[in-house]
Amino acid sequence: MATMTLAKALNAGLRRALEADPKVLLAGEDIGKLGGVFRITEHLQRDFGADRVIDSPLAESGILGTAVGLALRGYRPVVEIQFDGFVYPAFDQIISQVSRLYFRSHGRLKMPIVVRIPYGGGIGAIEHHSESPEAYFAHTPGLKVVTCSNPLDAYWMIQQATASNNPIIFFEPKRRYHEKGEVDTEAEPMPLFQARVVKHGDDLTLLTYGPMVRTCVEAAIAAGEEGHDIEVIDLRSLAPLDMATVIDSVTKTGRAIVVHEAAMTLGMGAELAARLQQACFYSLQAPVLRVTGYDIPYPPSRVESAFLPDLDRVLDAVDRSMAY
Amino acid sequence: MATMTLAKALNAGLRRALEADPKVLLAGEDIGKLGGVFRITEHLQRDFGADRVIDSPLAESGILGTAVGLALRGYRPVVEIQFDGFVYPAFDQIISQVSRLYFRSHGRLKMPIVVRIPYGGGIGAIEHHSESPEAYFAHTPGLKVVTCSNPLDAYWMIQQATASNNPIIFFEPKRRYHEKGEVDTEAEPMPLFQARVVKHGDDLTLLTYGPMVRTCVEAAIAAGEEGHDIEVIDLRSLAPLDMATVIDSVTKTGRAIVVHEAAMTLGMGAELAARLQQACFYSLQAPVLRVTGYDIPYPPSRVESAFLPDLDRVLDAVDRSMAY
Amino acid sequence: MPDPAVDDFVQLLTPDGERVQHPDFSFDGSDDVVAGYLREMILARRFDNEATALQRKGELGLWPPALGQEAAQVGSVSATRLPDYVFPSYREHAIALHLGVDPVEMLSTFRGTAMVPWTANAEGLHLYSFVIGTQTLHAVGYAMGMQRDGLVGNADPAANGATIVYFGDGATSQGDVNEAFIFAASYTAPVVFFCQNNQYAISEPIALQSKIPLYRRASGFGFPGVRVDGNDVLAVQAVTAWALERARRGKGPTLIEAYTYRMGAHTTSDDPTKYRSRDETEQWRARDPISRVQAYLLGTGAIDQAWLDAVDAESEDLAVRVRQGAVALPEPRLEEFFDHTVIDPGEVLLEQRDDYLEYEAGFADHPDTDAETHAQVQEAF
Amino acid sequence: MPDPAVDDFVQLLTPDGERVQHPDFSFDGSDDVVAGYLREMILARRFDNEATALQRKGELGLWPPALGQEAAQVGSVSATRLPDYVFPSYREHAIALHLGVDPVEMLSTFRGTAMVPWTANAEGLHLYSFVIGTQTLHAVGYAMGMQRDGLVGNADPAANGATIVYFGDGATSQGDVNEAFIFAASYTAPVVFFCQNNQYAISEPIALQSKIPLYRRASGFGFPGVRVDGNDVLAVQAVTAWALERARRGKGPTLIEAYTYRMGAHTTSDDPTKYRSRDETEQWRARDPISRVQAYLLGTGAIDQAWLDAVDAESEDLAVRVRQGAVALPEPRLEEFFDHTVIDPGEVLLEQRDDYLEYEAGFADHPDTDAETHAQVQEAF
Ligand SMILES: Cc1ncc(C[n+]2csc(CCOP(=O)(O)OP(=O)(O)O)c2C)c(N)n1
Ligand SMILES: Cc1ncc(C[n+]2csc(CCOP(=O)(O)OP(=O)(O)O)c2C)c(N)n1
Ligand SMILES: [Mg+2]
Ligand SMILES: [Mg+2]
Repeated sequence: MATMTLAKALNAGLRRALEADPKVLLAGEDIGKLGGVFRITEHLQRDFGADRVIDSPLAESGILGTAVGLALRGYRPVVEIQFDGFVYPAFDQIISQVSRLYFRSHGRLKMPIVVRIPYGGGIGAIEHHSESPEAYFAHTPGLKVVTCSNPLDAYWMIQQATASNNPIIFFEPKRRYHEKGEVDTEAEPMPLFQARVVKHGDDLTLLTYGPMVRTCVEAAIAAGEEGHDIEVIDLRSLAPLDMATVIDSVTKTGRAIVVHEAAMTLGMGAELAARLQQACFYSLQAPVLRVTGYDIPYPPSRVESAFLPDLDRVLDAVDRSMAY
Repeated sequence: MATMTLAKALNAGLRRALEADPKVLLAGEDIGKLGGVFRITEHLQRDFGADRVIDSPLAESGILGTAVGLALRGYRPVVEIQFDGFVYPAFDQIISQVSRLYFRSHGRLKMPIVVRIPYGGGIGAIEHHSESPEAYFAHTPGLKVVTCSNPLDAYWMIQQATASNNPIIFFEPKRRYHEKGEVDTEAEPMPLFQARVVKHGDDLTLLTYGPMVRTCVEAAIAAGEEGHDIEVIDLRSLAPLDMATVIDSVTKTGRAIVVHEAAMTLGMGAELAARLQQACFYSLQAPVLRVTGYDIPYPPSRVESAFLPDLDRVLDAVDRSMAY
Repeated sequence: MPDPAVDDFVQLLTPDGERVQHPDFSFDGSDDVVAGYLREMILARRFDNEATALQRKGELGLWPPALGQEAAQVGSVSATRLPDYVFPSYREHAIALHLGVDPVEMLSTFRGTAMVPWTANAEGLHLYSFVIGTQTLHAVGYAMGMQRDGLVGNADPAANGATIVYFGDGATSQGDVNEAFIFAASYTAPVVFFCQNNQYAISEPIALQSKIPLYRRASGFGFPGVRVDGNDVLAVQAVTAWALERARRGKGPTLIEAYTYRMGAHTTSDDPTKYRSRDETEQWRARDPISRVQAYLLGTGAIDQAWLDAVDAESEDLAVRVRQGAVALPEPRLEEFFDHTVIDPGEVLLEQRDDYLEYEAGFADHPDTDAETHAQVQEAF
Repeated sequence: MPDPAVDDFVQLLTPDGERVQHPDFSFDGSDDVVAGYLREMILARRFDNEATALQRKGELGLWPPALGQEAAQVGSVSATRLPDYVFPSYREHAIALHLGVDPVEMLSTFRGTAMVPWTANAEGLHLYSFVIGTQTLHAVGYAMGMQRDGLVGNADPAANGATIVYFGDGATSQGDVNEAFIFAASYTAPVVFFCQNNQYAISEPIALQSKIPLYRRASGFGFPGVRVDGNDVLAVQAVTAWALERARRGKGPTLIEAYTYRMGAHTTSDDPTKYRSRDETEQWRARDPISRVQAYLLGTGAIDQAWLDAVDAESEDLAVRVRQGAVALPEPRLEEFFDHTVIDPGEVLLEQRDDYLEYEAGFADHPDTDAETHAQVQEAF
């Protein structure tokens, strides 16, 4: 057992992935000598060489497109997109190639590519550095989309993603990079695509992921003081969704709120609400509510705290749901 | 009143837009001399000149990026993306520039850009030529997303879109290009962002748009023969959603089914279901159902009829909904 | 031909079938080898014409003919050998045939019975790519993998490999293609960028994409560019062999511009009379890639009419096989595509698959829309 | 300096402050004009340092210093005049100041009190762009608009205009920048591509992006490229004036590579000691863009110590104004951003706005997480 930050856990997980399989390669802007702008790949080029930890020219489509070629040659590229807002130049390669070559080849070609994306706000950044583009990818057939919320998951999920033969978009909650947690580097990790009940409760289910998991746990505890027994589920996998765990919980509690930073319209909350209103039609005591970023571009950092869901907005929604 | 195909109506609408405002420009691959691969821009370069109807080099990001510059200079570019599956190279320009310059400039800079995209399947095409990427754009703050389903709307909506100062993604149901309808070129058109009740009914609401409107009308009529009185709503605008019209209808019928070709997960049906289960919590007699493309990439054309929602799949869902 | 471009390119065999010298490049193969090229080109053209005919009959959804580009394709692919890896675009039918793709299977993509599974049995060939330019980056990535696998710059030339990637003149405008140039140059990747400049991107003439000869694009990225007469199979072979060997030896990328002409339509959906003159097409017919080789070989006596008749017969067999095979291609079932979306589908997708199968099984309770309904629809709509 | 690059560029003023001749370019302005440049460069540097200091104090979220690039910026922007239109990247502070942006307002973007509204009062300047390379296409589109507006190739030179777009060495690898080259060449658009090669893209040295001098990229696209000593304000002015005039006259695009150096960190979040040597930075210090102009003007007697003292005093005033102004920048309210998302928001967005306002109004019923709760969270998590 070690205590480490989420950033350090990713670094350690990547190190183990590089050790475990010589076919694992890392690529991205500034990931080598600098170790990445967030230092997630720190010392990895030093220790594994520039052939395995590759500084890429400044072109995201190029990074993804060459990753496809490397994967065709049997490599397992783990690429870094420097910030959420810079994944769009690579969108075509991800949507039309990475996600589809398995399909296009009738299952002959595998695309074991991991696209690491630090995402989300709350870090006081300028535009393009605080976005939550997960829904674009979760809407795309052929992709898996996962996100970690704590160091333990970070450590294991990045290794599981790297070992998977599917293309995986791996979202890292950048505002949680420096939060610490216990990491058991020996125990068997839970399956990659499974949701985790972070806190049990009987009255209402908070469905969330990534940076908002901590916010929701805080809200659940605060709500407990007001007499509401809240269950919190960390989805971990956004595609595929672990609906079994979600439906079990909501069938029990009869109430659900989805919390995420991304815009409300067509964010993950939309899909969860759509599925729950069908699967739990007779058990829902209240509509599924959504506490999300508003349907505006990410605003300047001085108002991001008003833009982002926080403890109070979650509690407000809890009250509204309980009042139904 | 004239009878014309949807394709011809778009051509006539674009012609009127070019006549109405000298700042309107058209740009895209093969739109000039050839008149576009679907002939939507036929004869427009001949009649308005190569300065206003511009053949672009083969680069979608370039087409959108230069459209931004033209808009900054006061022009109103209407650009064509040749097929749905080729919009992704332009994704970054659309997401980070077109949709946001108004926001970024605090309302000073307008982006009166229309992005025309022939979309959807059912035409026996090879890969990339049958996609329905509307949800990517409807999820993006700052963009308007509309789609026409018939010649009358095609004629007017393209003119309204061109006259709007907002960036608009304009989806054209390519498999309906050759279907004919009456076009009143004089009467006041209905507002661009408003949904239309295509057929009235009391038992259940079909919510749909673009190519699926006709399918749903057919299904509604067939269901009528089985004693179900179905209302059909053509959403027309996917962003913003005209929820007032939708909620009115579903409050009345108590049942709703969303029909679209795009994948189910995080397709428009997700957002509509999420909103309806909240807005109509007490009036819904059955969960909102979704009849959509499956969560797989668009398959080869010989199986597209099984992949796409059709009359029978809609009727099957109607039965399921009515049985609740 | 009043085309300054031709002064600028490498040519070893004139349109009249005369062999000419070039200071930098020579073709050293025997006439038997050349006859092999001719046979391949003839077969490829026959195949291509048959596919076009099948499309006209409604048996294919679409066909992009390679008509006129046979020399560019046969000449270049003839310079490859394993472990080289070939990334085609969507018009490289002669290349696919050369590398062992079954001609009937190849049609499955265009008939819509399959995605692109037919490369499975052709070693060293990637799938067709339909998004313009996308495959250039894949080729660079693959070449980076070959570097890491120790397949570049070995003393033993046979141990070395490279990739070659095909794309069109229009493709050179795509960001991806230019990024591919950058990555290849940056990493000195063993890749040959083979651009078939067939003068058009659908209706758009090359002048819209570039005001200067395309091969010169490479110099700005720091690697050599060569323009070759794309209708001269010998020159194409020689230039490609040189570029591939350069790549394999670790000298990095080369851009080859094969100056050729799309003698047919862009695809069977296209009508080239809208944007180019008959005159132009006629002029290019005089530079046909097949007739010059035939003239040359007949001249040297390496082949005779009997040889040509034999190849014709072989072509006819191929055509019959393709014609019969295409319509007999197995019809797919949607369910198999559920299984090939991701390796381990989650419950959401599995449920959809089950729903689909259940629906299909319980099907046929609703009558099809009949004429009367249709009339009603017209009205309501 | 052991750098072959310097032999290759246009220089009119040496690092020692001596004026030299160049066969193709000359600077014809008076020493008064040069003194004007010097003043601007000194003020820009002072501003820049002050912004960096503000960031260190936590008053800005981030600052990308332009330190060392003052000559490239002042020299080039001095060659512009209306109706030219300038597209900056995110480090063009000297350019923004030159074009009339209020220095305090400029900081609002970096303080996070606003998006990029501060260009509103600077005619001829587009917003900062933070997505690498994106603005190059905007500049080409704008230039296409100028062509259509009849602002190119007029007999009266004053009636003509062009765009100039700034981007970095790293940006040259982006697809968008290369597509901008293609569109500009294809349409002969009046645009000057001004690349500040400051040797680094964050930590990545220029050699990773290009193995050959960047200015040569242009030739492959069919337009001229020129490398200029980016630390020589006279040479930069002369080359840019030439390129702009060429564009305005309808001769099309030019690529200018201003060979310079990012003397500071990439941004205040960056630690350049991780990837470059002190030695290198020292060597470049000897080529400082300001000191050479100062030396030259002191030498000719065009300025004296009193002049320098006056500019220093002016700088100090600017610094004080910036220091005080930055912290007093008005705090935004989230609701205004709802109003600037689209021009006519639909009910969905208006409802969200109302919900937000209602929520804000009814706020403060829940206590903030206290220490105890926090401990519980730690445990549960
Ligand atoms: C990204 C993208 N945009 C548009 C298209 C539509 N399209 C298919 S082929 C083609 C022209 C390609 O021209 P070129 O690269 O010269 O190749 P050729 O067809 O002449 O072999 C276009 C525009 C596409 N397939 N991909
Ligand atoms: C598309 C995109 N990818 C990545 C980034 C992150 N990023 C910001 S600045 C920078 C380096 C830019 O280098 P260069 O173009 O040389 O400009 P400089 O910063 O040196 O002025 C990077 C990678 C970005 N802003 N946009
Ligand atoms: Mg072509
Ligand atoms: Mg730089």
